[in-house]
Amino acid sequence: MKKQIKTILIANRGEIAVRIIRACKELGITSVAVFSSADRSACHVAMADEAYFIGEAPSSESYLVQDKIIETAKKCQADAIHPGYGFLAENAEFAGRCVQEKIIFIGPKAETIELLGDKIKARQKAIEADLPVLPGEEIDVANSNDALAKAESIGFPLLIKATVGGGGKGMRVVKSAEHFNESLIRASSEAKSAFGDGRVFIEKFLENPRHIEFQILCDTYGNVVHLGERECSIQRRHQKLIEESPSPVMTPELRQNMGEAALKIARASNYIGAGTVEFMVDRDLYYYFLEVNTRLQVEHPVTELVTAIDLVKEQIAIAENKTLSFSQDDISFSGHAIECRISAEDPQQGFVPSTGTIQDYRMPSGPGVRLDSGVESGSEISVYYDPLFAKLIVWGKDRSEAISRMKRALEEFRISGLKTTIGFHGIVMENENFVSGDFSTKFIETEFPNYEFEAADDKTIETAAIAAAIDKFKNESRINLQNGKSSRAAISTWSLYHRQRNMKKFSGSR
Amino acid sequence: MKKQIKTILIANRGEIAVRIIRACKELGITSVAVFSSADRSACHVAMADEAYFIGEAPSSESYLVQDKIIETAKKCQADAIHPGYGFLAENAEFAGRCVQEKIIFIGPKAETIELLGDKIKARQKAIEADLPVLPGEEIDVANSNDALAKAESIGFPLLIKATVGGGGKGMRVVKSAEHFNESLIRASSEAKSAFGDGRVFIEKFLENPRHIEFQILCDTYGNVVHLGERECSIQRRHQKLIEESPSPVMTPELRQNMGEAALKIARASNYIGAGTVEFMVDRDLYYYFLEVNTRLQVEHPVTELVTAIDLVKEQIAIAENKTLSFSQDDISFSGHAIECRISAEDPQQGFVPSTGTIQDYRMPSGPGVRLDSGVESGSEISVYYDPLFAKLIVWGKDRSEAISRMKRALEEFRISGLKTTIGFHGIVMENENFVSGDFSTKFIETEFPNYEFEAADDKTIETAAIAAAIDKFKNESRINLQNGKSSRAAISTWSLYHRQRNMKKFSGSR
Amino acid sequence: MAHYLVNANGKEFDIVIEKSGDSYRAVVNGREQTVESSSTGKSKSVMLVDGNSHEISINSNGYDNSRLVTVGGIEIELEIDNFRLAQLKKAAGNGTGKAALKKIKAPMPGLILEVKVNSGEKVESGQLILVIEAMKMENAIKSSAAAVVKNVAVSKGQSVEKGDLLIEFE
Amino acid sequence: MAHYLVNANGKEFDIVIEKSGDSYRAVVNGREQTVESSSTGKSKSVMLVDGNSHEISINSNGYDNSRLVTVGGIEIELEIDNFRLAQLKKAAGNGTGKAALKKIKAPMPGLILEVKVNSGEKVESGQLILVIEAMKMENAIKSSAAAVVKNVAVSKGQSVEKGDLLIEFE
Repeated sequence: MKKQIKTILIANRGEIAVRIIRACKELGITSVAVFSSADRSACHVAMADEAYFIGEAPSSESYLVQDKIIETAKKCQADAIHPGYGFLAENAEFAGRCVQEKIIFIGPKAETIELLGDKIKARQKAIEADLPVLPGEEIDVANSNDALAKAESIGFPLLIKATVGGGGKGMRVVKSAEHFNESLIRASSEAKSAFGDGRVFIEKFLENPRHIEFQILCDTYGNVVHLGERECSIQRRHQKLIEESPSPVMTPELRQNMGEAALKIARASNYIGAGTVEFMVDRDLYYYFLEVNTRLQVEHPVTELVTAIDLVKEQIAIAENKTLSFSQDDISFSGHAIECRISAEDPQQGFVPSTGTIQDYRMPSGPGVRLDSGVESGSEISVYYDPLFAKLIVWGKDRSEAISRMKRALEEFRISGLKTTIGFHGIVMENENFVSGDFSTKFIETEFPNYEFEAADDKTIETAAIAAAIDKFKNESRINLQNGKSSRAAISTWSLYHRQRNMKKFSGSR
Repeated sequence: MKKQIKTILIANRGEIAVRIIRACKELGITSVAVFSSADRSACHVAMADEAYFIGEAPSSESYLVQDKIIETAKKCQADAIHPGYGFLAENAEFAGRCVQEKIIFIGPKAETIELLGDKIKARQKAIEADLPVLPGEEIDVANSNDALAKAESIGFPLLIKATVGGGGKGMRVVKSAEHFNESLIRASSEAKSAFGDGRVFIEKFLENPRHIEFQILCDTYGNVVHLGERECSIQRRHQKLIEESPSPVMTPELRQNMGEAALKIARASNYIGAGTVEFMVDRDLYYYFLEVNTRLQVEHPVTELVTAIDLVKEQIAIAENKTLSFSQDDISFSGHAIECRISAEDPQQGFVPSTGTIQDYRMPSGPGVRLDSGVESGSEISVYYDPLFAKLIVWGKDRSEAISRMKRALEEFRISGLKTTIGFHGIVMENENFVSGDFSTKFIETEFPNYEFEAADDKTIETAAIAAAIDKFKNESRINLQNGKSSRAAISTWSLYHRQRNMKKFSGSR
Repeated sequence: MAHYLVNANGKEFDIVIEKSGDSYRAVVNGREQTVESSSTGKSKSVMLVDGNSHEISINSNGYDNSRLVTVGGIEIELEIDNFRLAQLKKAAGNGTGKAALKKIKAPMPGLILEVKVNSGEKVESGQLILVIEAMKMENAIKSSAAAVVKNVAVSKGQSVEKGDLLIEFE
Repeated sequence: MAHYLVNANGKEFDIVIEKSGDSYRAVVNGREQTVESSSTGKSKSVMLVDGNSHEISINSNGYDNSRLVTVGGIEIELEIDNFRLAQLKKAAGNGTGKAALKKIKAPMPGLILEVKVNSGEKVESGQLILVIEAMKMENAIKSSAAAVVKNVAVSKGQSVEKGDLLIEFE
């Protein structure tokens, strides 16, 4: 039964909330934002049609509180809730509660989220659906002898992974048997504290893999399509930094095979909505199922740019029980798209988060440039949430044009008031191995050990020196003019020296 | 002979200079800006690799001075000059001088510009090339009897047009014989003062025509293609305001016929580079050749969005003597694009120009939105140049999505410090006849006689009233707190009244 | 608590504002609404009226009563006064009941092409007052309200700078 | 005319500035260049050096000699001084010849996970100083120059606010 959605509550914040609000506005759907005390004046609050306060700044008191979100949805008579990514997006309990409350959850069914959220069960489902997986086994942390035996049968290096959860937490690479037990205990305890579930499993570790994922869309009538791949190998601590589509190593045959594999697990898990099937790909282009993300991904725009399909609008159409308006054969890929995640972090200092108020905010634009941003001039970047605040996405007729366009757009992008990853991305765009497409998930640690990036070149330093001198000259001329002296009269060096010393008394020590 | 262009001087300013600089940056070409005294801190100066001063603010002392531009091009060793649109873009003499100075002029040959710039010769060429034209004749202003006889043979209403020039100057619609002579004299004198050439001709006047133009690209080897049409009927005083592609009335057959007609005149005039062939189309979809614009058009982005071809990069490739990399059959059209021209004008006051400094400047972005802008926060809009300062262009999978996306983007776009046409475009996007696609060049005067646009609705006015009250309440609370009073203490109405009266003495009369 | 009278586009709003925790209670012409307001920059804010979100910017000059309020990009000029004060002024025949048109200034530098009104003449809202040539275009200056012309400060053929007084009304 | 000494990234620039019509003549380590500079906003400008265009922003605090200069998005910290004054200071052993590292403050609120240096220790540029946990991530704080630790103001397990002093150098 088709149902027209009139009002959507967006249970998220930042750039993804803005992204969903934009889709709602274009569809004539009322958009409802929720906000914590840290987000009273945030972009998503200002842009939504309606906005309601749901609690204090820590997400555990606001964006993660299911009761408050459901209560707000009922108050504003929302037909549906869009969870975005993160927060409650992959929470099966929340998806189930929405159904109970007769609110459409824009995402897969609760049981699908639960099944695919458990990596052991998802792996089992993948094996049943005939997808290639890496050798691996579930292990009992309490039984260390048995665990070690299983590890040795798989062989080192191997990867210990949390059964539930993601984002690199509860994950350890183990190079040899001697470190296995210690790593096992640490991974399990990390998983327990991060996800409340200390179960872990082990998997063969690929040395220099690529991370390639497939976007899928499935309607409620069993129609399933894939929208091609995203290359997401440029990562740091398992956090993606740069994504692109197509992958530089993709071939039409491989795309067809991997796409078909993605659809197999979608069918096997009765998938509904937009989702992502992640694979590891080795140097010989053998691929292995990794996991399914049962949500809209951060990097969805690169797929939108090469397929011209709006994924958020498709999610909403599927939630309205509409039939997919295209089949696999209707989907074509045009050109090349790259996304750079713009975060409030200082790459020079090991990507330490940088908080503060955005002063100037000059957005890049022009041909082939899209910015999905959750901030504007005057916005506050607080310590409470993810440092990702914008995504810069470009389209080019080929990879080379996309790279040159991204460089141009990064150059135009100006933010003052805090440190960002804009400059870092500019350096990656000029990196030889990135440009040639020859990289793996090890790219960042191999190319930038210790996070040491090229400093400013000599010409730029000289320019800065001249700029400072001109600036000082202008200021002194102004002071001289104010004092009634000619702008050419040289100020006494001694009097200036004393004046400076006096000033320092008031401005504090340096 | 192919020639790699290394440095391009951009003989223009504003958004089109920025557009060309962006293409240069993506191609690794050094971009050189020129600027007048009014543009010292303009965006195009800041964004270009190099920038040189060429004279005072009036364009006749800077952007139109051929000597200064040629001299600057030689000084910075530019291989090529891109003229943009306006200024020297359609000046045959300038194109010729560039050739003499061994600088590539990015545009057609001087003789082509001269031929097509003369409307009588262009019309003659079109007739020879078998293009349909409206009945019309050249007339001698001095011989008024003969002129009137010719006019009567064509019939009224008719249009008097300047032989050289454009932009609506020297143009008069004459409804009956009695006003013919007076109109003729005024049109001729206007043409004389605007273009230095008082020649005029007369043409049958179509009552409710559409203005539809075709983009062409021609390389130096005789390869010619068209990139489909742009619907440009939404005009005010012959100035385009909104353009889109495809035209709501276009059919594949008509596109093929009109496209072929456009290519015929391109071939007949030995056209090289990017150009636009303009047509009038009547209610029965009969089309008539109007003129050829021998330059990049303001509205070129809509074609870029539906064809995925970068017209500025193609212009540069053609100037480098490269062969077109696609044939007519390779060109396909996808989706729908709309452009709104954003000008510093007050639509409520008959589009009177609005000058000043841009305070806040919040750009729209997100899926399918492109902004080609020549300003940023802090930019000065002066009286010296065209009030057009930005173009907002959107792409949608169909016309309906493009319109809803444009509305969304216009809503996001915020500029303070001066009046703009943003709100006006929002009103057009909701106009019934615009949405249905049923309009002609008469649209603005029919739908908005006296430029009276819908005022704010009651809800918005009430919201403004509440906002003002909250603001005043907050300020008074702050004042009370500063005075050491509780924020709840009511301030004496009488003392406030006297305080206000005293303030007014200093702040001047109202 | 404070009580205001706001005049906007010819409409009168009787507004009582009271602080209530982090938000405000606003009684507008008798109808109660909950308002939240957070500053997002100098003179800019996000305002939620019963949950409905609006981007607001307000320009004022201190104690002057006129405000230029922008609601989601739409500009609205209004006058705000303390309620009792407004009533006192009204009683004194100096009401803020109507945002009276006082003068027209040149919106840009240019040349006066035509002057269509004379001193003492009554003009209607939207009536053509004069024509200025600027940026090579003719620009019609119209009255934004009904008024009586007190003084015509320019004449045909005269050059004006932006902000120069053109017309004064009674 | 004015004569400055600028220290940036360990490099010294001897710069003489002179006004010349609407532009400036800058002699940088003996090489003459023509500079045009136009303000585009508070602390922002477009600067043309022999025609080469740069977007500049400069942050300073009055008479203090240190500046944070941004050239086309790249940040450079430098010290600028009047030339003679700089020489006097140098002679007095109080030179600005090196932008010395003085202290490290907490770049964000967080928890001190590890402290890797001790008072009196000599550190190299890029050496790991301490680790702060914030936003659920571990963040390595490194030295931006060679220096000698004077005082370690925090200890493992301590919570810090943004801007809190962590380490002082000699």
